[in-house]
Amino acid sequence: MFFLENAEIIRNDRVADGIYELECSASEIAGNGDPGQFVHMEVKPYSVESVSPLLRRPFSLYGVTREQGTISILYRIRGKGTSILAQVKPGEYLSVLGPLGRGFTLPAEGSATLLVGGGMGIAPLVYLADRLVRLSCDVNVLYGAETASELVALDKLQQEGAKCHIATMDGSRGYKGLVTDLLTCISEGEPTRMSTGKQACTDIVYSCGPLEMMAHVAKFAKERGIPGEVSLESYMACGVGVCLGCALRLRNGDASYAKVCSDGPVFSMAEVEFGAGEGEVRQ
Amino acid sequence: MFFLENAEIIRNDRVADGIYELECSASEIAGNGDPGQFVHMEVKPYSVESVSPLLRRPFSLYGVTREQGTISILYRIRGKGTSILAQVKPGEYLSVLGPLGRGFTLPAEGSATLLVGGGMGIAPLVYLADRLVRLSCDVNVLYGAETASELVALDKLQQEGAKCHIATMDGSRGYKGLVTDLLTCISEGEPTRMSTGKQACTDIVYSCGPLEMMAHVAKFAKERGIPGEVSLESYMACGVGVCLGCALRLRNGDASYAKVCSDGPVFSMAEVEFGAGEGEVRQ
Amino acid sequence: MNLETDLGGIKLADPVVMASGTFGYGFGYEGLIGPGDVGAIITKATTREPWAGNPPPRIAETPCGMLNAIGLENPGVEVFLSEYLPRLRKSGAVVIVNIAGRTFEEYVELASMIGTAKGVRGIELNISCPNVDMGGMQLGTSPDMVYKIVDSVKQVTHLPVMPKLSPNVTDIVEIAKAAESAGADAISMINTVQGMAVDIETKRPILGNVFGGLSGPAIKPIALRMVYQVYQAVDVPILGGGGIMSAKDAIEFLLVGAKAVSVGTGTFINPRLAMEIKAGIEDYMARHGHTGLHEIIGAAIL
Amino acid sequence: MNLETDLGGIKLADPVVMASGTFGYGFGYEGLIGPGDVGAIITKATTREPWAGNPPPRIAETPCGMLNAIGLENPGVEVFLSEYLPRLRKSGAVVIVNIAGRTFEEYVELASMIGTAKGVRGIELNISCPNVDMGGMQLGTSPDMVYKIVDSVKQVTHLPVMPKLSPNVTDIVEIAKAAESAGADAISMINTVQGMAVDIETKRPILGNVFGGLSGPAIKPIALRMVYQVYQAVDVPILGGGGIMSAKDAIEFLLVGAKAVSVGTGTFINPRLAMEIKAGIEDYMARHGHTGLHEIIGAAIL
Ligand SMILES: Cc1cc2nc3c(=O)[nH]c(=O)nc-3n(C[C@H](O)[C@H](O)[C@H](O)COP(=O)(O)OP(=O)(O)OC[C@H]3O[C@@H](n4cnc5c(N)ncnc54)[C@H](O)[C@@H]3O)c2cc1C
Ligand SMILES: Cc1cc2nc3c(=O)[nH]c(=O)nc-3n(C[C@H](O)[C@H](O)[C@H](O)COP(=O)(O)OP(=O)(O)OC[C@H]3O[C@@H](n4cnc5c(N)ncnc54)[C@H](O)[C@@H]3O)c2cc1C
Ligand SMILES: Cc1cc2nc3c(=O)[nH]c(=O)nc-3n(C[C@H](O)[C@H](O)[C@H](O)COP(=O)(O)O)c2cc1C
Ligand SMILES: Cc1cc2nc3c(=O)[nH]c(=O)nc-3n(C[C@H](O)[C@H](O)[C@H](O)COP(=O)(O)O)c2cc1C
Ligand code: FES
Ligand code: FES
Repeated sequence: MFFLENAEIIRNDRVADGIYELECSASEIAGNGDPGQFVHMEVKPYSVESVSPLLRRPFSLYGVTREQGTISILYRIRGKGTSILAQVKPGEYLSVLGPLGRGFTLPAEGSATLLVGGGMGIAPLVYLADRLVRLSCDVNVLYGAETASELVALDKLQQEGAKCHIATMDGSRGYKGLVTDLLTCISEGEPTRMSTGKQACTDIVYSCGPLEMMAHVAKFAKERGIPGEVSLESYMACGVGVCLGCALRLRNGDASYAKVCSDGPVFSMAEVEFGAGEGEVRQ
Repeated sequence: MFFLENAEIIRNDRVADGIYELECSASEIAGNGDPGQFVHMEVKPYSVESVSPLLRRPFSLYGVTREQGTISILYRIRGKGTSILAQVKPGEYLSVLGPLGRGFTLPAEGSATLLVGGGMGIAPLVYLADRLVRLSCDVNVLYGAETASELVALDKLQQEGAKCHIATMDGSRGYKGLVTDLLTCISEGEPTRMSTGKQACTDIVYSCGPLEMMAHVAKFAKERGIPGEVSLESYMACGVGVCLGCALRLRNGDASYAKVCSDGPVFSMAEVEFGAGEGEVRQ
Repeated sequence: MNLETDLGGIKLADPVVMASGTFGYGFGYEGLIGPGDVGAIITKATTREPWAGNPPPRIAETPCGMLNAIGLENPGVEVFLSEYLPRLRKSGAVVIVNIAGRTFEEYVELASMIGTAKGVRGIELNISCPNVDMGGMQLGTSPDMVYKIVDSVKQVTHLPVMPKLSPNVTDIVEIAKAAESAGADAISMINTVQGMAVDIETKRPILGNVFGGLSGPAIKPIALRMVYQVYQAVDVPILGGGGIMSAKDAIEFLLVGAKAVSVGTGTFINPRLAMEIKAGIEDYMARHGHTGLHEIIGAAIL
Repeated sequence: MNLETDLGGIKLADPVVMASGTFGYGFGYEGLIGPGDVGAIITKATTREPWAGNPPPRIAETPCGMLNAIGLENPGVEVFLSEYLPRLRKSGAVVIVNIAGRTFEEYVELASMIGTAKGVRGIELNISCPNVDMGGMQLGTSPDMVYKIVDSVKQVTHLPVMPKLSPNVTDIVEIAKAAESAGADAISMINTVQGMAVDIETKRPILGNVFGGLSGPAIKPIALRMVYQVYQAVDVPILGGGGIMSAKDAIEFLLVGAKAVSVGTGTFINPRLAMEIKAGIEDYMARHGHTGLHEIIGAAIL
């Protein structure tokens, strides 16, 4: 069940260089959206009719405030659509379609969970962490970014009660290097003391970010027999499963393709063929 | 000689329902633009690259402040381009090409001049009136609009020192009816006492507005042997004479067409074939 | 006000039709718009056997348009008839089935299978999909083959048959005439225009299939021109579309001779577009004092 | 960095060429951009006698595009040679003359007149203008006629001859091959795509000529696809264009095989576009470590 809402923009703030957080009122979507689901947003200037950029743009739910009926997204400027989106002012309206897709599978209450996010991939994990904490789960987040200033979701994660472990490529905060290196530290009991030896004390792993990162996380999880899920991207037209534009070949799929928009965007790590170059990278 | 300026928007104010006055810095255009010339403006939102609407939009110079290096235009929202233009905020930049075209022929100092403008057609006449007053001309403006609130240029005209005679279709100010009816009043010495009998004491007539209005003015001028000029419109692509898109068939033209953008937009009334449906209406 | 129209025997309560491949099997936008809310729905292309479609990426945005290279992915006619058609039938929608094949025989077999199924009101012959190696574009670009396929299909079904023309031809009129003379009940136009997109950073075509079909507002001027030309040349009704994003666009197609209009890509941007177009046509007709669609269909033909 | 390129014997210092009909005779944007600032300029179509062109309106904006129906208005070859060419010659610009005719004989006569004029570096054969009753589109859509016209023109001139192909054809490759086998030195593509626009308030076509040629970003995907196809099929160099509005767009054409690119409609929006594209290509090449254009031409062909 999804909705088409003419959403008033409440905030659209630059939170780091080229990164924005947008909050808008969309009460139906707020009331129904689960972590890992996304919205398909019209991108147009000044609420003026426009056919360029033509298609809607998909963004993961980053936060939801059910009481106030608002949702938020976190996005990076990549091309024309996001450039225009970044200029939209509070008080303007954009059409938002959602919540769309299959979100993350939530574990049993009190589970130990590991979330690995890189760059904008953190967005769906932040909403997920919120839900997991409410489910009394132990929530460890490995959060990677280029540099400290791009760790824009850190406060929110910490407020939610997630334990955050940081990696930046330039070492400006936390571990210097790939966020996936933290996985090894974890499995060696250092520095996060989450686990000892090969048997990580994590019931489930969730990941979203660059494809290579997710591939690495999937390998890690597989080796340790931990179930896991990833959130993928694809070019999308309809966002609801009718156009077959977002096709993704799954590992054990028969001849046919999965649809990222409606069979995903969240898939079991075991299903995804990371080498295949399908699905887009979110950086 | 014309220029391409990246003009900062200084003001873009709604001056009546659907009517806006935009002022921007464009020092070269301000320094060189004459009454009746126009600018060809890029219309895009937020200074973000955009190919829709694709073409520039032509607007007559409405005012020029040489000292400050600014120009202004007066425009009515008609379609997509002007809708977007109306949303542009001070501080944003738009590319402006100009001054373009052949403006009005200025009369000898101290001439008696009659300006007849309807709707947005008043725009070039306001800048013309300013110049005529500086030339110590006697400037009578017949100014028509739908309703009093749309007489947005009246203050400016009066400040410049022009004598204004008003007609509104709904009679909310001045004469009730067509502005061209005032011509008859004039020639009959009522109510403006500009002239008596058939011999109007006007050396030259200038007009801009709906085609039917200009046709009427041209007929009036012809009957009385007064020379006159009109400013015409046309769909335009280049605005500078290279594309041949703005073709207009003149009365005594040979087989070939005139270009509204570079042979005009101001033409001698005697040249224009008003019945032909060529040239666009400015309302 | 009367919005009824007729596509060669397919009676429509209003002239807005959901284009093939952009509305699935009618229920993808449930809650927002259903197959019973529109004049008719044309289902995603159905083939004899299941087709896997093209490798991704299948979609690329272009200026005021999009390219798609879905490659006619579909589960095959048997699944269509057993799984999708029953639900559509129950909805009471006017269902037109778009069929595609690699050979004449496939078209004929599909048409006869569909002709005996309950709840189908017409067949749209997809002879113009530019994304398939065999059949596909080659088929729809030769008048002789268009004649042959329409003629063969007509012989095995009593349903109205509406070939869907490819714009990727030198002379659309010649193709339309061939279709008419073979007995086509209506003509659907236009399918997508073949195009491509390139990524300058990877130095590779964006689409997995290299080429794709261009749809959306970018192609509207081309589609209008072709409808205008074909309307003057044939007597069968035209379902016109390509780039319709508003009631204004739809009215343009009616004015150049379309008896009904198809909305495709526009639905992705505004799922409720078809219903808004219907309302917008009513407004327009009221404003211009028209009471029936026939008063505007073809009115702009000089 | 080396931006030099060669269009079948026409040597260009950089690959950005001003498209015919969008830059007049080179001096319309004086002060902003001149004929010597670009790789080459192709002049507005020249005919044997003066042509008046089509009745207005001649221009309509469409989504991400524009229609034009100028109808080849021009003062005729004699005026071109006596009034416009001398100034162009003095500027030192690389001048390619676009010629159009109603008959073979006119093309041949024009080509021989121009071939003996000083300061012309090549001839572009406009066999694709969709706005003329005779000649025009019909001509450019038949491989036989394309062969014949290229062949005839080649016989009367030593200048490089570059036919400009119409996209309004079923099989652009077939046309390109005909041109090549007739001795074309290069191929220019694409001309505008035939389209139309309608005003729903007046219920009339917007253009005085009803149909016009679509140009601008809307047609870029179509143009890229055609260049890609033709590059694979012929050996002569291609001047590619259609909808180029940025260096990125221009690079896309180079990647699918164009040896030089033409900028048309884009100049109306940004008069200095051609120069900015040249700079943008240089940036791109520097960023990707390329030193010559040949390293990117055709690099995206699979
Ligand atoms: C399910 C899903 C969730 C997403 N969530 C987020 C998020 O939370 N935050 C965020 O910053 N980004 C997210 N993205 C990516 C986001 O949709 C793209 O960055 C955005 O569409 C780019 O638009 P643009 O116009 O700025 O870029 P464009 O100018 O269109 O292109 C720039 C690049 O963006 C990518 N892109 C363009 N359109 C799409 C599309 N429709 N789908 C996927 N990739 C595209 C292409 O790789 C392209 O090269 C998500 C994508 C998907 C599919
Ligand atoms: C020399 C000249 C001076 C002008 N001065 C003024 C002025 O001072 N104030 C003012 O309000 N308007 C002026 N106009 C008209 C103005 O250019 C159009 O109203 C504007 O381009 C409409 O753009 P749009 O995108 O809003 O409308 P669109 O959505 O493009 O179309 C709405 C209508 O506007 C007209 N139009 C569209 N494009 C053009 C164009 N390039 N040239 C002419 N008409 C067009 C058409 O009749 C069309 O039906 C002038 C036009 C010309 C040629
Ligand atoms: C994603 C997508 C899938 C399509 N699939 C089909 C199809 O299966 N069969 C068909 O005949 N046309 C198909 N089309 C073409 C549309 O039905 C329509 O003819 C075309 O897109 C032009 O209309 P539009 O601009 O309104 O989209 C498809 C178009 C798109 C965008
Ligand atoms: C206003 C206008 C006039 C044109 N005149 C000619 C012409 O005289 N001869 C010709 O071969 N092409 C002509 N063209 C086509 C262009 O040269 C070019 O091939 C086409 O516009 C596509 O490129 P673009 O999208 O960059 O404009 C004209 C195009 C426009 C827009
Ligand atoms: S985006 Fe249309 S099916 Fe997924
Ligand atoms: S608008 Fe191009 S010649 Fe006038």
